Amino acid sequence: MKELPVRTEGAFAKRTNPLAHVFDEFVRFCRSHSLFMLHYCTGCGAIELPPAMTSRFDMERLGIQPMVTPRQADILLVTGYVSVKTLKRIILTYEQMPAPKYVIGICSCTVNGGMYWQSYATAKVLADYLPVDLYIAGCMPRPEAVVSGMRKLMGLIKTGKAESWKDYYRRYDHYLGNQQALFGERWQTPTDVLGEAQQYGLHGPETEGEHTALLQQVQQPLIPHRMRLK
Amino acid sequence: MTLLDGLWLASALTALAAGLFGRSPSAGPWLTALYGVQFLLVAFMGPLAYGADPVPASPAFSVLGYGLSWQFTALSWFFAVITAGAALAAAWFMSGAWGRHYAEQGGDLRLLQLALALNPSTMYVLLASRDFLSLFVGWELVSWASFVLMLAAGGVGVRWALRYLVYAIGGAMAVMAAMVLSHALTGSFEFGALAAVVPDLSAGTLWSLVILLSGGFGVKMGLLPFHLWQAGAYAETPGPGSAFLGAISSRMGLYAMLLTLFGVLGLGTLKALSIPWTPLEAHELLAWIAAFTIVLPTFTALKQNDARWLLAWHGIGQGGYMLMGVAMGDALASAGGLMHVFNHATYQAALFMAVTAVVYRTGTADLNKLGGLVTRMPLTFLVLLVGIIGLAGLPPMNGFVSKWLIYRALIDDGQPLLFVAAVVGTLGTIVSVYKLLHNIFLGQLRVEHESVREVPGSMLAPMLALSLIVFVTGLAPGLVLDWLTTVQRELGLAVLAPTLGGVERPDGGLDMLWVVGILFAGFGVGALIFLAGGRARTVHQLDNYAGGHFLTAEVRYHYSDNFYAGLMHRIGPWYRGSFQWLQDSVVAATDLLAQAAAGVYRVVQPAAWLLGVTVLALWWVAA
Amino acid sequence: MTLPPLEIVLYTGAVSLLIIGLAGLVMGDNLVRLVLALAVAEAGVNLLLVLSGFRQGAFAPILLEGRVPGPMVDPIPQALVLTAIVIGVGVQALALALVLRVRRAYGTVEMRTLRARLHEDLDAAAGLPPETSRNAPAVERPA
Amino acid sequence: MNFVVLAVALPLLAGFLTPALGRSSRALAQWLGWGTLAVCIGVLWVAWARLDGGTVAIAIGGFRPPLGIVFYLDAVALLFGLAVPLMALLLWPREGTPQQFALTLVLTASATGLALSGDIFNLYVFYELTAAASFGLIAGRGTGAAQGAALRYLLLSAAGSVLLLAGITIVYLRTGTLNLAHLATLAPERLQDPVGLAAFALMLIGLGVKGELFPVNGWVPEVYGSVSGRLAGLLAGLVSKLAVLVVVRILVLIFPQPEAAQLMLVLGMLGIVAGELAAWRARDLRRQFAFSSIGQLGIVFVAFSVPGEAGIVAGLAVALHHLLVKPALFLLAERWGGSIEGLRGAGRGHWLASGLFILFALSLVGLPPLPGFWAKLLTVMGLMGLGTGLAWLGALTVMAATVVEAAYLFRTLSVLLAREAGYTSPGPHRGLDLVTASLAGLVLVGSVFALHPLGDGLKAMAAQAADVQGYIRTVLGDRAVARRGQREDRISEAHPASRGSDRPMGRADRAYGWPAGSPTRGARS
Amino acid sequence: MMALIVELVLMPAVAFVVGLAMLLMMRKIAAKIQRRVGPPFFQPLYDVVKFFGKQTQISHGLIHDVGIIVAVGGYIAAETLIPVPGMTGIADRTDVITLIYFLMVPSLGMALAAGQCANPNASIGISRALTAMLAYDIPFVIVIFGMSWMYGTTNLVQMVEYQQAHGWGLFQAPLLAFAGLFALQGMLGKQPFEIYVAPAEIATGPMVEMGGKYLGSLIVMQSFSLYTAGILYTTLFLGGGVTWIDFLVKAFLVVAIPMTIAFQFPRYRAEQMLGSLWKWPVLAGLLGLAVVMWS
Repeated sequence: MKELPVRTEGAFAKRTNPLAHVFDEFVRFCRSHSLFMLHYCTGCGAIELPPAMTSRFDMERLGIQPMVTPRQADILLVTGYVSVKTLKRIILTYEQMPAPKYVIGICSCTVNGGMYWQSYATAKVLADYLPVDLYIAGCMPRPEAVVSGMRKLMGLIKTGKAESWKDYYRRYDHYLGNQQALFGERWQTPTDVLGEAQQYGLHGPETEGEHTALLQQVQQPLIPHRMRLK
Repeated sequence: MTLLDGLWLASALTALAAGLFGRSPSAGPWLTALYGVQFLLVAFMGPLAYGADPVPASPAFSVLGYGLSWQFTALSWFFAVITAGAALAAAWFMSGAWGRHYAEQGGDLRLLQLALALNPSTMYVLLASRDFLSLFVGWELVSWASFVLMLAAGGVGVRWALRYLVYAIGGAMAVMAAMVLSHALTGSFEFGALAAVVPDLSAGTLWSLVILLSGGFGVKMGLLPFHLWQAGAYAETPGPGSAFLGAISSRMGLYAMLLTLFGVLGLGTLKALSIPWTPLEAHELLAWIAAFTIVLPTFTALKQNDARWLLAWHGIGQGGYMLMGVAMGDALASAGGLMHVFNHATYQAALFMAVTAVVYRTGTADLNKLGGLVTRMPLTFLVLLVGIIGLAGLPPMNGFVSKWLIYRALIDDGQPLLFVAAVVGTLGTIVSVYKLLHNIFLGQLRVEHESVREVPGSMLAPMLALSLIVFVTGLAPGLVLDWLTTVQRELGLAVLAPTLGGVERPDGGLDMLWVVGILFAGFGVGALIFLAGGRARTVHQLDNYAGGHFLTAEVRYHYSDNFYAGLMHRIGPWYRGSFQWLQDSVVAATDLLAQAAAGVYRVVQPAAWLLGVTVLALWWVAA
Repeated sequence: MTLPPLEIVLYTGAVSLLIIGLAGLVMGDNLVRLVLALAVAEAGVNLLLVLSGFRQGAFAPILLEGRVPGPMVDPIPQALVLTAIVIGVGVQALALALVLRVRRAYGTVEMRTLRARLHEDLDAAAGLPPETSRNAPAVERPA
Repeated sequence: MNFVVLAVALPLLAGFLTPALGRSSRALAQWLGWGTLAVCIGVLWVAWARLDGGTVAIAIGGFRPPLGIVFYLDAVALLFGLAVPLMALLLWPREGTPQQFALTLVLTASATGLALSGDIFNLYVFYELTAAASFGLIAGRGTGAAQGAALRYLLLSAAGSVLLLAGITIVYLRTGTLNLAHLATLAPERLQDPVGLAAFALMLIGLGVKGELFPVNGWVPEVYGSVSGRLAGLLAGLVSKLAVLVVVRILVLIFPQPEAAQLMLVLGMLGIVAGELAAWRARDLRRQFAFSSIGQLGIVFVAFSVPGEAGIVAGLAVALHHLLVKPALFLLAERWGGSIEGLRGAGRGHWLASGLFILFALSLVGLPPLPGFWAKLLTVMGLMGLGTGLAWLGALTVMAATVVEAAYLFRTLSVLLAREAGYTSPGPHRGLDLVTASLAGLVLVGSVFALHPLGDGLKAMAAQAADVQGYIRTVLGDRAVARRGQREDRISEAHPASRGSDRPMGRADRAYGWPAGSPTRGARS
Repeated sequence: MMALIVELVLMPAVAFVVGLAMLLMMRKIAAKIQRRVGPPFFQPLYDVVKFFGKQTQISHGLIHDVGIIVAVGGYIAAETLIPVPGMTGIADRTDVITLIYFLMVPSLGMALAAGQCANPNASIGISRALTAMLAYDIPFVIVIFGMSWMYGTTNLVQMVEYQQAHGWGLFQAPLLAFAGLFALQGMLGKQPFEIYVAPAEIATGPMVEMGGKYLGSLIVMQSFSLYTAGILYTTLFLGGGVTWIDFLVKAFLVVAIPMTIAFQFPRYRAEQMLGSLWKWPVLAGLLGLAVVMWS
């Protein structure tokens, strides 16, 4: 009952409608069967995706479709090694995706840096910076592995276990700390993560800390333009 | 002292007051009140629109043995009510903050007020004319009054005003030729005298009259190929002035055409005049000119990068719909054409005001230097939105009704090409006005415009009032169509039988009450669907997908220049200044001739000319 | 219409003088010569005028006491010609005076130069650069 | 009524006195001039009052016409006669020398004579005298440009005089008389042939030099560009009109052939085109007005070329309008010298001058109800009433010229009133200039309120001027009228279409109008 | 009156269901042509539910929301103007010209929404979408004119009656029917005329900033548009429907044709799109018009 996704958690407690459960199940089912992925082709793993999508393996029969903007996507596929510069973009893109959102790391490079272990310019462990739901290891993983990973993710979603996006809000300070360590103190993204955390009721004890304090010092907050008559 | 005298007096008083006190911005509200009096006086003449007897003017002159007399009829009233309304709105708009701002910017407020006041007062004279002489007098007065208004801003406007002047005088001369021709035929300047001899006239004479009258009045309407002056002249006039000019000024041409071509010669005559070796008749020729006037200026508007120019070009194009409707001449089409005059006046004035409001706040009308203002000037945005929906002729605004009437008539008459031209014009308008809206109000808000505020009430009120009229007459077009039946009767056209919502016909009518109802029901269902989703979180404009790039306020992230690149790639070369070329070559030819003329006076031996001309004269005499 | 041979000669001569004078006026360049050409033309036309009253074999129109010796020539043209000659001489004198003045002002007695200097002067008085941009119209073309 | 001669004699006399008087006192000379002009005005005014719409012929020196020299007084003659001293007074060369006063007086005398004279040769004499006086006035300014312009003008004008004299000679050869009235009786018989026409052509071109007829108006820009605004106004406004008046007299009385009018129409049209277009390109105000005056005179010629009363009404209207407006404009241009481009903002601050300019420009372009409009309307109506192709072309030319006129006049105005000030003014307009121009403006505006009586007056005047019979009757008595009447009858039997003012004219007339056996063809004295 | 309100509620409901089915058909056709299995039967439903069930809904301001509502609402209003078996009340009160205009409303709504997103990709997309509208509407209005002229009415109900009495428009004016089909291809925004979406270049153009219920609404809109296009063509050329079964069969067939064509084509550039839509269908339309008007 806890993870009913369409409402914020605070709202769920008040719900008394018994059908709500059915409804939420239905929504989760739909969600798992309609996965739009943003394949962020950072490295060689990207080459395995076209066969996975086209006639041989046809991911569309699972309801999985490629999408081109983070706004439309549910899954962020990071397909290979992540250089520091790329990571900034990945984080920006991730934060722009609407929740619930899932991150899949493909290839060994996203797991531990892989063959770029010794590279000074490469982020080694993706999960340090983003909450990764699923790794598909391999160098590179075959389309079968990708499809299999996807099915696994679908299962996780259906059962409500793919919740790592909440983790990003709950432990934002941790992720931000790692990001700041890599990108410097003046790092900021346009998305107001703290505000979103408040809004979704995911603002936990670890959401804020020294890193967010630093962020609040340096960042220029982007307050949306509201319509005003005066 | 009839109501018409009162109207003239009131408008003259307004002009006088504007001339005396116009310099002070605080005179604005008082002048607006005077315009209100004018409007009321016109409104009191309202029974005209429901078939009351014409209202004569007391003064009547006689010059060189020819009488001049004036009176208001339903046709005059219909145009007068638009004039009075437009003038009132324009005066209201400039009565407060805008006028002060204009004066502070170094503008000559007195001149502007005076020029604006002169326009309606001369128009009332023109609208009341009932013979060729008074028509011409009124015509010239109106031309010069708008010239003064165009001059008011100085700067670039002067160039355009001068260009306008050349065109206007040319047109006036054509009218004069027609008038004198009519005099040569009948020995008098009375409309009735000409109407009486029309059946006996040869086709050649009739053609001369038709061409001279439609050409002369067409200049004012900006009919092709006499349209090149209008956009610049209207656009470069100070805001409220351009709102007034754009709303009604060029429609005086239509009025005069209605009065002479349709009132005097008669639609029957035009229909009987066929063009040799073609299946076309005179009224169809007019409709074709109108069709080209719709299409070319509309697509020229598409190319504009200045909001005022864009609107002004559309003003020319929309004139084509009016003429097309009137020229087709059946009940539906003429009602549509006439109603478009009203509709166009309402939304065009609102649009020009909205753009002026933007200029007032941002200092520019350059479509490449604006953007995102919707959050800062939402009411102005609303006005502009209503206006462009009207201009594009989409439901539920009033522009849709008039266009529907014209389209329906074109289908009835079996005029596929005109129909397509009209629709192409509408499509071009939609495409073009979206650019206007998008480049000003949507997209990225520039840093320098973050502190922009909504315009003050004195400017908002007339705009909103006009928008309301645009919507209400769209919802219940019968209000206006009722007037037009009287006008149609006066002009001897087929008479429409309107309902409150439009027209009832078994084979496809129009009931705007239903149309609007269905549309809003659709929106309601759409809203239900939309609202089924959760609450949305508004984000800053820079929280935006840019292929992963980080956006900053310094980055210009608004697609505005060459907005329809693909379209222009295809059709741009089709109409690259062909009429400009025509105009330029006429000017160049004149210039060449002028050089030759000046050369005559630079000759070393002027006696050579003497000898030459003597020999020539003697030779001619001997021959 | 037939004219006596003498009159033909005289008329032809007069008209020729007129034409010669006018042609000289057109073709000449020297101002003095132009004045002379003018004098020739005037002479021609005066001759023409006086010829109009001419009758072959007639007497001068002098009224003698009681005696009319025969047909008289028409006296009116003679009176007119007298006036015309006077006027012509006056104008020529004025012209010559002006030639002198012009020579003093511009130092030339050539029509071509006079025209050039005169137009330069006029342009200068009008604040225009001398003949450099004659193709540019005033202000801007009212296109 | 013989006292009218004083209007010519007095200024002539005073003109000869003035230089002598001026030697001792310039002021006295000036006062003498003013006094003389005032007396002239008085004389002509009394004549106008006594005449009361009638016509009178005055035989000078007691010889009866056709032998004696006559002054013919009708409304038109007196109106222009009255205009001469009036304008001379208004445009008096205030800063001039006594010699210039004298020349002005002589000009006044001769111009009055030009307006009143009823004898061709006398006209020639007055014409030459006017010319001589104006040469003197032009050259009197003393600058090289003025002298050069005067010389060039003189040569042209003298050549024109030669042609005029030649024309007169032909007329005399054919008719044996020079009295206009007598000529009018004889003309139908003796001058209705190519030779007569040739005489007219020669006279037209000869008189056209002063009347700014195309193309013999090469002097106009040079002279007007080099003399003072007052003199330019006098020449453009008055002298040119008088030359035209003479042409019209000759045309109406002696040469009613359609071809004669046609010649005038064609040359007038060309004049309009050339003048207006040249004005369009002109780059300084003075010469712009000069060219514009060529154009306006072209319109005058075109208007007068319409046969009959309609043409005279129109021509008079245009001529009088121009007479009023152009001198005033020249006065305004006095302080706005230099190139037009350099006048940016010059009109700002001088609102009276600018306002007058606007008024005159509007009237010239023809904004109803200003008089210029009615004049133009009458012209176009007259032309289009004829219905021939050439007349249509003429009407079109007049109307097209209006467009060009509006273009350049208002372009100039826009420069004068431009916001950006880059112009250093040589000072405001002289008070007197402004007063004079304002006077013209007042008359212009006033005439708007008196359009009806003015129109009637013009019509009556034109009727009188077009009345050939009346002219003959006044000068020669009733018998002569009867004679001419008989002749006309004969002619109209032979060629019914040749007379009458409202018939169309065209090449067809010329081609078929004069059968070889016509009794008028070979008529000679 | 009551009946009309019922129609107003029922027709969108039917349209929604049928539209989603058409959407599925579209994807299935694409899959079959590409020798894939394609999505499961309820895939469109899953997508819609997922989008509406998103936790985060990103809005760029009021106009963003309003634009979407107008876009969806415009098509809903438009499809109620077309008579379907048993429900002709609303269609009888309006006519085909109003319908053309209603069909332009969604474009404007979408344009408003996309414009407010402040994303240049969206603006470029909209500029191309409006260009596309300019392209396909010209042959479309020629067709509308021709059919109105032929049937002697602009009332769609009467058009259906005429066809049921005198035979289908398809057989009476085949050239116009061809032009209409061509225009349909553009109207549905499918290949080769889908330059305004162009995912690879401008990131799906107008939709670039749309996620959650915004994109969900647009999917709904697309289903409405498929339905509208299908039944409009059916009404104009295929004699409408006597019963729902034959009506829907025709409508699905109509939609299937452009879909089948679409997935065999690459994408045209904007000017190529204009060129092809202004050349062949206009030519065919004008010829058809000539045949209709002079026979």
